[in-house]
Amino acid sequence: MFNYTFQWRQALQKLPQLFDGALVTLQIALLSMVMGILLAVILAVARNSKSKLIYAPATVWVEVARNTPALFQIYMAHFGLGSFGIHLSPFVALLAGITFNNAGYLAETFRGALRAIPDTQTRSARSLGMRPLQAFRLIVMPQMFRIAFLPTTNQMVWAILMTSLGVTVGMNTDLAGVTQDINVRSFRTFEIFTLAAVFYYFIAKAVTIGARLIAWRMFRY
Amino acid sequence: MFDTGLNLNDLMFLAKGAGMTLAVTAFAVTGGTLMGLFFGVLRAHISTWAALPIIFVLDIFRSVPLLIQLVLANAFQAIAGLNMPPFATSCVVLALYTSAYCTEIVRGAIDAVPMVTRRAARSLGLSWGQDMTQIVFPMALRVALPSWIGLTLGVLKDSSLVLWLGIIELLRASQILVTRLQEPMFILMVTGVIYFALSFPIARLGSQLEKRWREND
Amino acid sequence: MIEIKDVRKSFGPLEVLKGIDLTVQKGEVVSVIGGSGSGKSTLLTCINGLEQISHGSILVDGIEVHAKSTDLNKLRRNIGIVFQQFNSFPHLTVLENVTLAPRKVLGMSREQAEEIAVKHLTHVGLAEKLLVYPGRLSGGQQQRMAIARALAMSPAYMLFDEVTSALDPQLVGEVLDTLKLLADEGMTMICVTHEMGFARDVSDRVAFFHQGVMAEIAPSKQFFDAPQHAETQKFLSSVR
Amino acid sequence: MIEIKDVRKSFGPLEVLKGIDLTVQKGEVVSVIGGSGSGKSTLLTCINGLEQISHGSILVDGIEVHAKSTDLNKLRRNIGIVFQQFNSFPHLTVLENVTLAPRKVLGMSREQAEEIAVKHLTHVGLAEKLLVYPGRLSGGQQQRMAIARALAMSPAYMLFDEVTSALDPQLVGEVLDTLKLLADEGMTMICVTHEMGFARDVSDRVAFFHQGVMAEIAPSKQFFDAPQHAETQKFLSSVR
Amino acid sequence: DKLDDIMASGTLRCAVVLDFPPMGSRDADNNPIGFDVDYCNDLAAALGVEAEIVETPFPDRIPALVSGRVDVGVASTSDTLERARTAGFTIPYFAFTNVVLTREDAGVEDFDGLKGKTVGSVGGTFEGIALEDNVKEWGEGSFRPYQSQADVFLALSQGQIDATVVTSTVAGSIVASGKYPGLTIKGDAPYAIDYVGLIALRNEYGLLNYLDLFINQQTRTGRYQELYGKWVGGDAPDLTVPNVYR
Ligand SMILES: Nc1ncnc2c1ncn2[C@@H]1O[C@H](COP(=O)(O)OP(=O)(O)OP(=O)(O)O)[C@@H](O)[C@H]1O
Ligand SMILES: Nc1ncnc2c1ncn2[C@@H]1O[C@H](COP(=O)(O)OP(=O)(O)OP(=O)(O)O)[C@@H](O)[C@H]1O
Ligand SMILES: [Mg+2]
Ligand SMILES: [Mg+2]
Repeated sequence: MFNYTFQWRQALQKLPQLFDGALVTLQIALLSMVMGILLAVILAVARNSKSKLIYAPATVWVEVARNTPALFQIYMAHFGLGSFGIHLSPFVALLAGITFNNAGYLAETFRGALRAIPDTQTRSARSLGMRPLQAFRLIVMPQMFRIAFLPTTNQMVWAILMTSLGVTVGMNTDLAGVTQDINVRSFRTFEIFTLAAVFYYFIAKAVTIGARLIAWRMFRY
Repeated sequence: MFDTGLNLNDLMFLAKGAGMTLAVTAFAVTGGTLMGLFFGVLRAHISTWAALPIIFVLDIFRSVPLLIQLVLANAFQAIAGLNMPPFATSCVVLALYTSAYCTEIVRGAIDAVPMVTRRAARSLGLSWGQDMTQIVFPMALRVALPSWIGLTLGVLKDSSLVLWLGIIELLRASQILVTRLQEPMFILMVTGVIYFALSFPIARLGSQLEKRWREND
Repeated sequence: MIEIKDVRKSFGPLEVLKGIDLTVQKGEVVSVIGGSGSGKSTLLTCINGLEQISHGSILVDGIEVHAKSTDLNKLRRNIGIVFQQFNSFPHLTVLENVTLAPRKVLGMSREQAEEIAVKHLTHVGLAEKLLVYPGRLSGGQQQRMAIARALAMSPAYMLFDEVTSALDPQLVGEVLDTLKLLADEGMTMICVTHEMGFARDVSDRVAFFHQGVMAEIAPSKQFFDAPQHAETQKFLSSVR
Repeated sequence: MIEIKDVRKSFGPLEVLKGIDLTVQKGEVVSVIGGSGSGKSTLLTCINGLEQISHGSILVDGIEVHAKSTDLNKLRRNIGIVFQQFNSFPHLTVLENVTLAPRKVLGMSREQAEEIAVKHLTHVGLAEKLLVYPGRLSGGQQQRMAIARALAMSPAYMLFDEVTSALDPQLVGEVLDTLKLLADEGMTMICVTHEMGFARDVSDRVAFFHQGVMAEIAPSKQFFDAPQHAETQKFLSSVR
Repeated sequence: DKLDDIMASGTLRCAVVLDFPPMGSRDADNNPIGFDVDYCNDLAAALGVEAEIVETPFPDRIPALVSGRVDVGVASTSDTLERARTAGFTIPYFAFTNVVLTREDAGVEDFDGLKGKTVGSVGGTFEGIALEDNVKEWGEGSFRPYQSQADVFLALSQGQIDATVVTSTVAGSIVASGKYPGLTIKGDAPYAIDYVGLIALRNEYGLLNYLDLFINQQTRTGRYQELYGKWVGGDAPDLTVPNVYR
């Protein structure tokens, strides 16, 4: 049945390159999450705003992020913006695309979490003399993060998987980019992509387990 | 209104791409849901230990980028001489990918059916199969539907990755047009609108159904 | 006749029933009382084969419930059971809730099943709620519907597991009235209950469970007026 | 001194407060009773500026609460308020709950804030729970913590909005005792409550709200012994 | 064997890259056209079967072949030794020279001018690999591999990259098309001639033999020059390497 001889040795020689790629992947995912979370908090609050001027753009962002493919968003960040003369390098385009996507999804998660926090929490905080931002930062946000923690972890895994789309905009230093680079030179597609899959799997697992540990340390209430 | 080289012919080309996107999605979601139902029911009825192999395998589909899965599957079927057209490969991979998520949805929904309700059904003399079809599935469906709709929408979007195997779906069709017409922003916007137009009705249908059912409670 | 002979039942290391013997005659009403976790619910679910037993035997009309050869689905038609927690099928109307089993299990036509269902629903006072979904019913109405649903299978026996425990106090009465009605009509019943008044007035015999053992069983007047066992006395004084 | 002058408040078309006049002197304890939706909670949240008012004015120590120029954050430090539900910040320990505002709002050092917090927590009987998260506390303990948290800001006034309504009956007492203690120490308080015994024993005056109007206000003994208004009589007879 | 299979089935399935003008592209009706398309048609005619063009992106050429989705790759595949470990190559059926393609405003005058610039090319192609290695060697500037030739030109015309090294045929066709105003060719790249072969399964000697002979015949009969004239223009490049067999 197999008209093909597996050449694992050849693929295994590339492990160090793949490892470097994995670090870049992790770096993009982390950066996009940090920025995505910041933006998502703003979007979530904006989505609860009564002012159309604030509500509308936030809603457009969230809807576009959630209703178009991530690949489309990344392609748009590179070539779409490129046609306006805004040149994002593959790294930045990938980062922007994933951040845009993260922010859109997380905004909805956070909005749900915000709704789950009773109004009296803010009222209590304000009654103690806290300013609106203080009340939000010290009282509402920590609770919001706890409620949203699990979905946020899932989004982090998504972000890692999404980095693989960078190859479509010329990204060649992340895990998928390195993999593809090795692939087109040797045509040993199966072996090299299997290794990449293993790498992704372990990164995803490491993040999930890491998140569990953090949750366990942080949310002791 | 717009000064564009995009003509009716090209719009048809995009529509054909959208049709391909829908076809892939339909196959993937149908297959994935059937598999998800099977594994989900199995998961709900055997112990976590016994289910460990299933959990592990399905987890892989959720922890490896779809792009990698597609390339790997394509390479594998090539090596194994299965002679599958890219369309079939794409559908199989997407279906497995869907089933990985669907299994969790199904299991969660079945677990959400109170034990006492199932016992009541069995006490009336309903067989296990009757219990599943008459009581558990209808009740679980309500719990599962919102997540399932979300999953379907996700697959619709993720199906764009099958362009990697040379399938001309919506996004690939738009790239071809971009190559020919050199109007990336405009064509991509049109593509985005089409994606929106595809997913919006599904989302609406879901919330409509949810609302209808909620009226009964 | 239900014959329970030296029934033992363990969940893992925990022995929940430690050798129960009880025979319930046709037409008899037996109430079972006892503290939480004493094994009352477990016994009921063993009787209709929802739970396996570890030792002993249970015979219903001479058929051994836990024998391999027994057709449990057939046996269960003959034993109605109503649980403490609301167990209506929320996706079906009241009428559909009641007709489902007669149609699917007994193979009745829709008309036939509906006729019987309406009869029983009228009996329990729900004639006006036929096309309503259970979500719209009060807890008491849901329990009465569950009773009608069980009755629609024309069972020879009815098992009730604290059917009023989850109800608001003002709803308890309507459900107990329904049970009393059934008892008066000569239904063979085992009622696990916390309602001492009901146990005293309606049942022929009362059994007291304590830590998996049937510590005492006696005709109801005698049981309440002169409890023998020390634990029974303690229990009765605590609930009065 | 809190001076409430012809205060009206509407939510959209619904007028919830229809001209309330009330002056609370330093050291006075005023209880407010009334049916659900009569506007009691709304009045309290107007007093510390959490809600806007549509008409009239509220002065606290001579400062107009709803004037544009008023620094509400500063004003609120002077007015403690405890709500019926969800008062504790679940992500902070009891000690952190109490020290947070003194540190962030008053700019105290951690040590200083903790010293004050421990004092007040001891006062309300929670000295042993300093490092526990509120989720581990009973409802009554949570409410007492909320009181300590408000006290830690050294307010001149305390507003209580049915602080015992969400509690199991056996926990009500411990919270009321804390309130009584405060009253005895001379704190100026407005207590919305359903506990008639408390209103009678602890408050100097009792006000009855009915559909957005303060139908009656009188010294507590007189209020309960000889209610003037027909609605008051009706209300009192319904809760007794 | 494969050769028999093709004749028996009556269709020859060719993997062709369709965003690589003039070798392969799509006309206004989005139908495939180009040198490789015609070449495949000729091959099918020689075999007496129908031709079927299977669009195949560059990176998918080998999987398509190994999977049996296509019989032959007529897809400008450079015959590197690393690839020959996996796929079977014929004698060259075409030869590319590479040129520097850049924007007029990018300030690149010749190949040496690429030093320090952001350059890009299709990842994994002969010139792509060479350019990437150059950039690494220079230690300044950066290289971006795109997944298709179209993306490279798009990136170049948008200014995302300053220049690319690309086969002269493609560069000529792109500049001539006028679709990308401002693009211009600035001299040759000092790379060895990029010989490309047809590809087939490594162990299908019968087919590979046939293909070698077919290529030889195309040249002999002048069809090669004819097609070159049609799609590229001018004199077709010499397909032989001096001083060595094959
Ligand atoms: N499926 C099960 N697995 C393990 N233990 C169980 C299971 N069902 C019941 N038990 C245990 O068996 C014991 C008896 O339970 P049972 O429900 O029969 O008590 P009960 O007398 O009905 O109490 P209650 O008045 O609270 O309903 C309890 O300790 C319970 O925890
Ligand atoms: N934010 C709001 N928006 C609209 N209506 C409101 C709002 N807050 C309160 N109301 C309405 O104002 C009226 C008075 O509410 P309020 O909470 O002051 O009553 P209450 O006397 O405290 O009743 P309870 O004893 O139930 O707490 C009610 O009809 C309520 O529905
Ligand atoms: Mg029980
Ligand atoms: Mg209130």
